[in-house]
Amino acid sequence: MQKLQTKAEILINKEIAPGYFKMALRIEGFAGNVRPGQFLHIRAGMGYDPLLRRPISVHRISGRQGIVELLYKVNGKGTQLMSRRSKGTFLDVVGPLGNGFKVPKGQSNFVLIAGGMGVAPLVALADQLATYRKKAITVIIGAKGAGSVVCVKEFQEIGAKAIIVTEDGSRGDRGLVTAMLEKVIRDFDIRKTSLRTRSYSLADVTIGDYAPEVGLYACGPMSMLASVAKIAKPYKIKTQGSFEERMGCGVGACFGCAIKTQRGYERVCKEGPVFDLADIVWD
Amino acid sequence: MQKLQTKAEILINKEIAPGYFKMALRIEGFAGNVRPGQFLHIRAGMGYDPLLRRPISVHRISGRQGIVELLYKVNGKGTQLMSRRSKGTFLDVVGPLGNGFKVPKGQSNFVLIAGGMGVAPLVALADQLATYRKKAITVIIGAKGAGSVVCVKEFQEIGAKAIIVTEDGSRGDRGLVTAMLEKVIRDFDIRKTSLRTRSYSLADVTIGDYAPEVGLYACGPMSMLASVAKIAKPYKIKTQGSFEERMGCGVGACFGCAIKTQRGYERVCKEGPVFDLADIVWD
Amino acid sequence: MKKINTERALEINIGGLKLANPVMTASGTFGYTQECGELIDAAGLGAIVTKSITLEPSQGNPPPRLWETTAGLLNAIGIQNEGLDDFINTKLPFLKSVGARVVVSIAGRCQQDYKMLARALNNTTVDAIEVNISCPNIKHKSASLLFAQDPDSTSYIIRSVKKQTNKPVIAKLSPNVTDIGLIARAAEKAGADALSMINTLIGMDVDIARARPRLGNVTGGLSGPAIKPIALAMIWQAYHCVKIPIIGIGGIMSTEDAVAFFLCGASAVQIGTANFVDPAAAGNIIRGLRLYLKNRNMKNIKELIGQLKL
Amino acid sequence: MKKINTERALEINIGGLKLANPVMTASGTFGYTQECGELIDAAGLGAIVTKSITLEPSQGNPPPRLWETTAGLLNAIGIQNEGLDDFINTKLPFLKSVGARVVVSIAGRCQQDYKMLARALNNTTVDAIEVNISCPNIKHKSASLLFAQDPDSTSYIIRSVKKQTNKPVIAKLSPNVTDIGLIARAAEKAGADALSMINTLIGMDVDIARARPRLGNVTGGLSGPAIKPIALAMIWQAYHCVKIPIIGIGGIMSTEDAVAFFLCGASAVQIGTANFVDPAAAGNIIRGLRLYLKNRNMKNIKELIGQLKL
Ligand SMILES: Cc1cc2nc3c(=O)[nH]c(=O)nc-3n(C[C@H](O)[C@H](O)[C@H](O)COP(=O)(O)OP(=O)(O)OC[C@H]3O[C@@H](n4cnc5c(N)ncnc54)[C@H](O)[C@@H]3O)c2cc1C
Ligand SMILES: Cc1cc2nc3c(=O)[nH]c(=O)nc-3n(C[C@H](O)[C@H](O)[C@H](O)COP(=O)(O)OP(=O)(O)OC[C@H]3O[C@@H](n4cnc5c(N)ncnc54)[C@H](O)[C@@H]3O)c2cc1C
Ligand SMILES: Cc1cc2nc3c(=O)[nH]c(=O)nc-3n(C[C@H](O)[C@H](O)[C@H](O)COP(=O)(O)O)c2cc1C
Ligand SMILES: Cc1cc2nc3c(=O)[nH]c(=O)nc-3n(C[C@H](O)[C@H](O)[C@H](O)COP(=O)(O)O)c2cc1C
Ligand code: FES
Ligand code: FES
Repeated sequence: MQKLQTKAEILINKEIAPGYFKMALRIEGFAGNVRPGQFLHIRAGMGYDPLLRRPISVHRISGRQGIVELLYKVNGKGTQLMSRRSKGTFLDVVGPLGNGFKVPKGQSNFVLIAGGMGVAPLVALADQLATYRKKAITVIIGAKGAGSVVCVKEFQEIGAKAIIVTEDGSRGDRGLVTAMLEKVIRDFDIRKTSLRTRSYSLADVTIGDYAPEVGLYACGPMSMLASVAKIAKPYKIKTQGSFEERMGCGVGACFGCAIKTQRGYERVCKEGPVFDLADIVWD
Repeated sequence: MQKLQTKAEILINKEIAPGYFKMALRIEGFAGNVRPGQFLHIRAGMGYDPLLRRPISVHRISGRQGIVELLYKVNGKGTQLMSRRSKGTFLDVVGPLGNGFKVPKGQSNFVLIAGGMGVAPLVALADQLATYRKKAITVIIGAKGAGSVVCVKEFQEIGAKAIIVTEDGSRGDRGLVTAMLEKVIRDFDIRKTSLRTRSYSLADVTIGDYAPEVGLYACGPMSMLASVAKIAKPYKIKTQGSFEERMGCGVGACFGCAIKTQRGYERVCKEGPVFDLADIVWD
Repeated sequence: MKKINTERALEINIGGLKLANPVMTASGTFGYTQECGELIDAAGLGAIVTKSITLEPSQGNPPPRLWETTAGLLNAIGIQNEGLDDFINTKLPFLKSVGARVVVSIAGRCQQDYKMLARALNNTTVDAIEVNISCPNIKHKSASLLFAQDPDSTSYIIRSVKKQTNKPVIAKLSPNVTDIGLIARAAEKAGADALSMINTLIGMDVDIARARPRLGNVTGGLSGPAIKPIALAMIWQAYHCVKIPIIGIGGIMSTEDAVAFFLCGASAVQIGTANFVDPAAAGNIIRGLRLYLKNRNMKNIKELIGQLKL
Repeated sequence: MKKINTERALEINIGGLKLANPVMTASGTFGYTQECGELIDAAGLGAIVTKSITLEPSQGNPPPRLWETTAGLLNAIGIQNEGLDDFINTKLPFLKSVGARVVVSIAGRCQQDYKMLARALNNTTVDAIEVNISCPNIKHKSASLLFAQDPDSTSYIIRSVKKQTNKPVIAKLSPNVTDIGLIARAAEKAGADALSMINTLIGMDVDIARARPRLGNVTGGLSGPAIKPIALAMIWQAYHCVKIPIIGIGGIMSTEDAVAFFLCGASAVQIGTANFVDPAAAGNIIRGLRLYLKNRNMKNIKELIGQLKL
């Protein structure tokens, strides 16, 4: 759990879909200690424009080989610079940072819900869940359109059921991930946490205490996380979400990445980025 | 002579000696109008660190093909960024800027003296001089050591006599270009502007009005230019030098690149970069 | 969708200075058009603000006069210029001949200087007078502060200028003050028709190898993207202190930057250091603003001014 | 060549605060070591300056609290901290247990706050008290200005703190003033043992898509390389106004930057935003300064202070 600053060798940095890059890093220092949901704080360029590091979640972890993979979308100056870094060069990274997902004992039925780039950390989580003896993993992947649907193959290879939802309907169902989540949950409810989620009948369901075997894990924009919290609440499903906030230090020193929780302002980089959705104060 | 801002395609950008790069640009707009001694004002990167453009002299001009070559040394952030630009990409350049060398009628015996990167614009000048019917071109190339002696072949191909002087003696004569200049001038003096400059006897010479056929053209650090001015003065040789000063606009608008002349402060980017050495007030 | 007259969407009246668009080049960064004219279409600009002129020719500060800092530029030009007469006889006719609207920037060492400059310029074709009381690179008689660092001096100079002219008078303010509201109000009360802000921030840098200042004048003025957040905060504050229009200046490089200034309360903008980085900047910003308004179905740039939502 | 005791070359006495080297981490950028401790060797630093503490726990400003600008960082944290008691009982013992020298930064809304903080801290193991009278992110009772924007308030607060403690007292000054010399002298006269400067500059930025400020608090404080030239000029000016030592702060990223601050009159430096960019920065600067002195055959860092040649 010791944080380190290190020079990580870039093994792969390639565009896997327009604007989406996968980067593999050899991190001698700490790859073995990284947990799904944690992030690296990355110096994208050399000069002071951009100035700050960029937080990027770990996407896949091969602890034994000392390799960590990232999946990132080119957004502004920082991620643009990252995308131009070439294989064989070294990236200044600090990590592993933050608290990852916590999978409580007894959960065996996992629903992962990703909006946009939210898929990135959920693959690492699914990799971990896949090692469990008893498990069923459903992933709901939401995106604007077919062009930004990524990681479907990764989830399927792990043995997860992947449900795709796009806003424009260009791939999978048309609509929002949150509507799909509602259907999936209801489906679960009827079938008493049965693993098959093929049909989403609109049968009337009773909202009630939910089976503790179910764990919901979300990553995506704030508005999506808020909706997920709202949907999950009546069912009392334990739901964790990974949050994003502008970061300075990334290590808990500057109180820059505050998020409002029931306990007051907490730090996304330190107490998070994974929070229990029930703890967040939405506004 | 119209100044233009244009996107110039990078045709070549290669390291010709450690830290020295040659860059060829296709400049549709104005390559045909560029004259030796003028410079381009170049946006090295995209962000604001570094912020300003970088002035680089034209090194060779192929007006008909619309190609201008630069020769530059990696110095700080700006030239570093330039060196990383790849072939086929486009460079934002403004040019042609400043006043080039003026070769007065009647000159036929040319001495070019370069300190360090000072060779860059002198090759363009030599290219021009080589087209004259009656001419003899002597180039004195000074550098710290053999590793930073560049362009010898270029000058020789033009038919110029190249004299190399290095501070550490690792190539050519050991010493300073200015000492060599003194020898060359004296030699001329004795032989009445004879073109052979092979032997540098220390024969006593009378300092006096110098033959108007001789033109001295210098480029290099300020201290070298000052010495050249001092050496040339008693002989009354017409001497032009290309000067460097930090630049803002590069077009004469900001008065940032002031140099003290007998006429008051003038602008290196506008009245220069080539000045008559006799006009400069040294301090 | 309403039909918008995009032609006139950028028209603005800055305290009597009516401009076809609100984008000007900032004093000292555009010369007198002869220099940049080939690169920038001066007639297409809202106006050009001239390099500050002084009564008599002034040779400026010893070099080096410029030093690049991280995302900023330090300058200590010292108002090198050929003086009032040359401006009226040579520079101004040229500027007018290329179709530019001209705001003349004036600078002096004492009230008398400003007074005489304003008087002489009143009978010329200049469109407005910007009173540079905030240049960090010239020393004033007696005082250690800039005029714009003191409400009384600000008031005194602006009042004197106003008495001499019926052209719109713009007071150019310094960011090196404790309370920009105080100075802004002083200028307004003295009769300024508009404010322009900010001038450069006092700064310096060091050549550690030689233990010497990077600028011949030791200190200079900092401009460029580095100072943009400071300029925005100052304009936002001043906007709530005065009723006269504010011309926003400081690190504007793009249309986005310019929009931010309008939202914070600017009625127009001036582009300075950006001209060096990209001579096309001012023109791009004019086109960019036009498009921005069109895309948002806004009739006039005025709809943006001070519209920051809290 | 003389033999130089490089071990002691960086030792410095800042108004009674004796440090093994003159490099500290700046308030608010290093937490209380628990956070950065794994990345930075706290015991190797000259000292760590804590995040400012207040009497009572303070929850800080609404997010967003940070915004990156060109070569700068805007922050509006609002001094989120767990208060004096927690500092004394938890944070301080931890800091001491890892071998750090501790300068505690204190902040308040009125003179009474500072007085009580100083009194309570006097009996602790803190090595010095930095009085933050210049935080742009907290509002004070009654006044619209920061304490450090007014010589009388500066004097009043510093005098009160001095009366309560025999620890070295450092006054942290704001760059948002007309005349830094005036404030520096006020602090010195009030008994400050040293000055630290500069705190952040008031700044803001705008999300033009939503016409909203980028910071929850609307304005914030600008730090980072963007402000370095401003900090250098302020320190150079203050250096000629006071005799007490100055701790230089503002955009220091490298050894070269630090040397520039010493040449302009700083007796020590604090590293702020650089800790975020490169947690190794402070350590690298300490090593860099040692090497710099050795290469120049200098016995002590003191030989650099204010040695800028004009
Ligand atoms: C814990 C965490 C994990 C993340 N994981 C991933 C990931 O795996 N893949 C991925 O593509 N993106 C991820 N992000 C978002 C990523 O950090 C931003 O896309 C990136 O910082 C944008 O930088 P930029 O320079 O390209 O964009 P710019 O918009 O130019 O950035 C400007 C500033 O805003 C900050 N910023 C911009 N967007 C965000 C954001 N969404 N969250 C936090 N800060 C932001 C930047 O860090 C920078 O300081 C994560 C964010 C957080 C907080
Ligand atoms: C008219 C003219 C012609 C030039 N021609 C050539 C050439 O043909 N080949 C070549 O290698 N170099 C040439 N130079 C020098 C070249 O401009 C500098 O090497 C370059 O600007 C350094 O930029 P940098 O970012 O790499 O260095 P940095 O040191 O990081 O630059 C910092 C700042 O100082 C300025 N600067 C640094 N060195 C110089 C310098 N010597 N002259 C002017 N400004 C400087 C930069 O432009 C920048 O604004 C010329 C300079 C001038 C004025
Ligand atoms: C090289 C240079 C010269 C300047 N000369 C003047 C001047 O003569 N008068 C004046 O009022 N402002 C002058 N300024 C200040 C600018 O007009 C402007 O206020 C400042 O640069 C901030 O804007 P910017 O960041 O867009 O450059 C000068 C600025 C620069 C960079
Ligand atoms: C995130 C952040 C929090 C800060 N918090 C404080 C604070 O609590 N007290 C204080 O005196 N200064 C605070 N500062 C100011 C710094 O101590 C320092 O004066 C300033 O950032 C300039 O230095 P820099 O450019 O090296 O960061 C803070 C700065 C930042 C960036
Ligand atoms: S980024 Fe500094 S506390 Fe989280
Ligand atoms: S660089 Fe602006 S006048 Fe020469």
